[in-house]
Amino acid sequence: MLLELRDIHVHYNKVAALKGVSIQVPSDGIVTMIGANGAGKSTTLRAISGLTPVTSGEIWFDGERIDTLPADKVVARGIAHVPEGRRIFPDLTVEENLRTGAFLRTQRAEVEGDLEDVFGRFPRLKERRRQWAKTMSGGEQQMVAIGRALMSKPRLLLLDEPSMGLAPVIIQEIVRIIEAIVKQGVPVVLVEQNAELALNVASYAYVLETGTVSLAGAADDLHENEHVKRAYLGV
Amino acid sequence: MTELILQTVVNAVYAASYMSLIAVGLVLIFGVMGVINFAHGELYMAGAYTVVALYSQVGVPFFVTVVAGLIFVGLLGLLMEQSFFKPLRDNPLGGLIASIGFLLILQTSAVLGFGVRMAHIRPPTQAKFELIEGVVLTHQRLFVIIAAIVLLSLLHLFLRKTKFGWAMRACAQDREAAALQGISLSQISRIAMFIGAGLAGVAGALTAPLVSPTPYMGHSVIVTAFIIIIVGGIGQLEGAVVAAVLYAFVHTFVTTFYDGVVADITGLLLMLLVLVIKPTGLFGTKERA
Amino acid sequence: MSEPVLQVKDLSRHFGGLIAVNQLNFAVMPGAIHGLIGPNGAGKTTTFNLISGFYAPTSGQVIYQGRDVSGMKTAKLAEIGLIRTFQGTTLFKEFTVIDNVRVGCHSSARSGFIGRVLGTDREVEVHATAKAEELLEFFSLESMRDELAANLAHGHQRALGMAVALAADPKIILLDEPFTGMNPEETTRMMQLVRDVRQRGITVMLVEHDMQAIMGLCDTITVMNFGSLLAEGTPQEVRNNPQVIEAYLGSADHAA
Amino acid sequence: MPRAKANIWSWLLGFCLLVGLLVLPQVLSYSQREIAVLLIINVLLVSSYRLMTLTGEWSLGHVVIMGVGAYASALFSKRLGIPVPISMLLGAASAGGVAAILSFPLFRMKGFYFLIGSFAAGEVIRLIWKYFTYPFGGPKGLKLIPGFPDIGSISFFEPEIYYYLCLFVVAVSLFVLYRIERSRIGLTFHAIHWQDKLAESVGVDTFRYRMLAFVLASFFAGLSGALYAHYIGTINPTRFDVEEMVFVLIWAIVGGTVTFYGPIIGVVVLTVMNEVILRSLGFDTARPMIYGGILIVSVLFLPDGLESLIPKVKGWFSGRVKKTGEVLEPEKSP
Repeated sequence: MLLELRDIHVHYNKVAALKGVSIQVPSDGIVTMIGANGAGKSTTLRAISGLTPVTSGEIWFDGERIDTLPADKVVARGIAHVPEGRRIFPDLTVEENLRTGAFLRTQRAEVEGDLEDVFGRFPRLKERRRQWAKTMSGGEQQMVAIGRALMSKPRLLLLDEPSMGLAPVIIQEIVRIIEAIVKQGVPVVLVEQNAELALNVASYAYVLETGTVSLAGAADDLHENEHVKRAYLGV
Repeated sequence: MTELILQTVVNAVYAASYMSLIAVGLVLIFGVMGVINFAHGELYMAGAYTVVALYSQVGVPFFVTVVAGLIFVGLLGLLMEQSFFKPLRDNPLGGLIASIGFLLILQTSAVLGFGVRMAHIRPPTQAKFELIEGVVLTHQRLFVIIAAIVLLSLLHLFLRKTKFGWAMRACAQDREAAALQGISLSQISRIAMFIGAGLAGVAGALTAPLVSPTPYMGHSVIVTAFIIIIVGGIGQLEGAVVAAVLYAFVHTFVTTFYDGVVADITGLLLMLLVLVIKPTGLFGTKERA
Repeated sequence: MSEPVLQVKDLSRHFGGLIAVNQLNFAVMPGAIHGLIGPNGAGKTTTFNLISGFYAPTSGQVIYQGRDVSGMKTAKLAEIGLIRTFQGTTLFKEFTVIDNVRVGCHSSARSGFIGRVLGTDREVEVHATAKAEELLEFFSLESMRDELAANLAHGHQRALGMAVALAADPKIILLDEPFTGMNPEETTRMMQLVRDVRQRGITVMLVEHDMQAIMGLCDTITVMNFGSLLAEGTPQEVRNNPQVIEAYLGSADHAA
Repeated sequence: MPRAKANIWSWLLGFCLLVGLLVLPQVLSYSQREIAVLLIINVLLVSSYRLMTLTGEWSLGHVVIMGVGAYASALFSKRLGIPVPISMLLGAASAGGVAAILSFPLFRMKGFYFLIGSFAAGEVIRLIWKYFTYPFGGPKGLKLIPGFPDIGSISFFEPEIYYYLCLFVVAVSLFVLYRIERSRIGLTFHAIHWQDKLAESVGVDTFRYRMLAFVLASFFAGLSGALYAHYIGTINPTRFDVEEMVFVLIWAIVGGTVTFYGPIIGVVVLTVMNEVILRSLGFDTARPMIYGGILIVSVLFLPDGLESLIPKVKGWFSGRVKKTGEVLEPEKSP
């Protein structure tokens, strides 16, 4: 396993947000977490990337324990996190946003190559590279956020609600991009409100309910699961 | 009359220069670290006393002492960051209050080291340009203007063209997202604190021969700086420069043609007006704090 | 047919260039449980904030009991019986449970300043405390009366939030995503609480992200998408509306 | 600890405190009595400041507001010839009135902006005193302010007698402040501090209550200013500058502001330390530095102030301390 969460507990003040979450992520494909608003999906991602301290439990990434590392050290290990709400830097240009993603990298030529790579993936960003990021549309901002994460040359990509607030046609585009990234060998942990979408693209899925994993299994199996159908797929 | 107006313009440009240096430093610290450095006026004072100590008393060449002022005050900034801003990172009010404590320490240190009386410093040069008949610009003031232009341009280039510059702006806009790019807030804070404090130190060192330092000179400086950063839109570097120019002209003209106290009141009312109309400052766009 | 207790007419709200709510119309009937739903970013929360006085509308009106209350401040709206709750567990966490509800009694526990200092407001306060205790009983929280609100379990905090709102004597109560983060049992319990609230003669309007959670609860459901009205009707009508299905599941079809 | 027993102890403690305060001037030297008078005035100042902070807003203009009370009371008695006790009340009312007017611009701001706004408003007031020689006396301020009138043969010029006057006025004021906090008004202030949006949603007009807290705090700050002015006999703009404000902040932070007694502990402990220990050591010029150090250290290591130590001390007296230590809860209404 590339990433493993063992019995993770997280508290905000005194209130428990995660009550023993265990998750495994293999080194290829998409693992998804679905669940209602506030079930603890985003908190799980924040715990992995070191933004939220864990109260107990262990997180292992490629044979190394990372749950005590601060966020900037977790990135250095190769985990890129596209946070909920995209969180691009509004008053940086598109290109500057992308370049902050490569903050830790020292090989100049490689970075320039990857920048062209990202522009190849998102031609619309290339046209707007000198524009302030805040002037971009929601879908373009999502592309900036994903592109920024790719600039760190990650070994694992965490995506938090990439479909949020986007029109169906844009979501389609984002999904294609995610699939292309996975195909090129970067595994993805996808957190989604839109369970139908998530279960369609992922190979393995976890259902989170009030801070615990209530169900886990192959995405196709969960798609046919009665509880999941009733609670999350609206069937 | 024309000469008087032109002379006042020259004076205002000079005032705008050192005020920008101070205010930009304060804005940089606030932007990156989210804390108001109440001791910023005392950092300016520390820069001035570096000149008193090294140039007046020991005889080190003036421009060497200016560089020494930058480094010494920059290090004071680092000391502040490490000793209380960093431990109080999640407590902006605590950081502000600790900086008030530091203000008292710096002020008392100056009193103990140099006495409460004004320190008169012989300017390194008495030379001056007569721009036109009756309008004078001393070299000493010209140094301040040039230093402000050069240093602020360098800062601008640093922020726009270098990796650490982008990182610093990224931290100012969204600390958490910046951390997710591998940017260490502690490292960036140290850089911001060094630069921010250093700029105040340079301003203090360069103006020392023109203002006769006292241990209490920081008070009016911090008031001025607050006015500028509020009018300029808190966290906005360009706004701070524009506001410094605006404020310097208003203040200098009111002082020259009316009265110094009235000029101070005008400045404060300007700031209150901005706060009432637009609590994020005239040039500000983002909701902060 | 009686008059609607709450109505929005051509309600719009712009943020800069963004149109968050666009020419929205709907009416809430007295005694109803009325749902407002829609996918993420549909403008539900903005609509909610427009009705409860957190924002002023760019154009259009909010009409409460036949009176135009557009842009009226939240506190003023509360005084005339339009009470909102908050997402998550927004409470006075540093207060005891009973004190939370006592703050809720603000409008009915009036007394002058001198009376407060001299203690002649005792009668008013005894009355307020009794009312608060009655509400705690209603929500089965009486055993936690003197606990700090922060120490309550999630579900109890939600119930306490409703108790605080009810203490303010609402005629209509607006619930902001009451089922967020709840497991199925908690959801069932909360649904019963909402029905109990209606039994007290209070009109309920709730905003939800999750279509499923409120299907069994509401009499009428208004569906929003991209800031506009998409559909309105009984749960059955909304459930079978092809446009609603498209809005919720459309992306999945493309993704498949 | 049984409740009845606790009550006996607190009554006993209160009684001892009262006797101690009444006897205090008799055991002090003349100059120490003068300090005791100022200390009592400062207790009122810092307690009124705490009332302001209950709604969550920290002002940097409180000492200037104290000055408004001092200037107004001095002017009413000196220029208009109004009897001093009445002009003291009018001075306090003026401070409240100024606060009421300032509420309109200042409460458009919150948090940090309020802090800066209150600072600017205070500076404007101070500069007005400085600029207008009539009636404020300009930078030199007001001199020869009438003292509190003699009653029969009792001369309030004596620090000892003025001490008792202040003790009485401050005790009554503290009682009123305490009652305000324990009433629904205090509950509402706290509610606004912790969750202003929730408070609004149940009908609390947060602006009105913030204004009420500001006006009440300013009234009592003004009263402390009036007590000061008629005792010292001379005031000037510098007496009410930001340095003085820093001291109020230090008292409040070092003492803590969660409890009613926190700031009082702060001002008493620091004043005693300042006057007894530092003065005897002769650190006169270095004193601000020591204060600055104390401020930083207490923000870093005692963020809840001296008051947070009280429950522990209580624990020692009651014999056993719970392993976890007692958690300090915010003041609650009965």
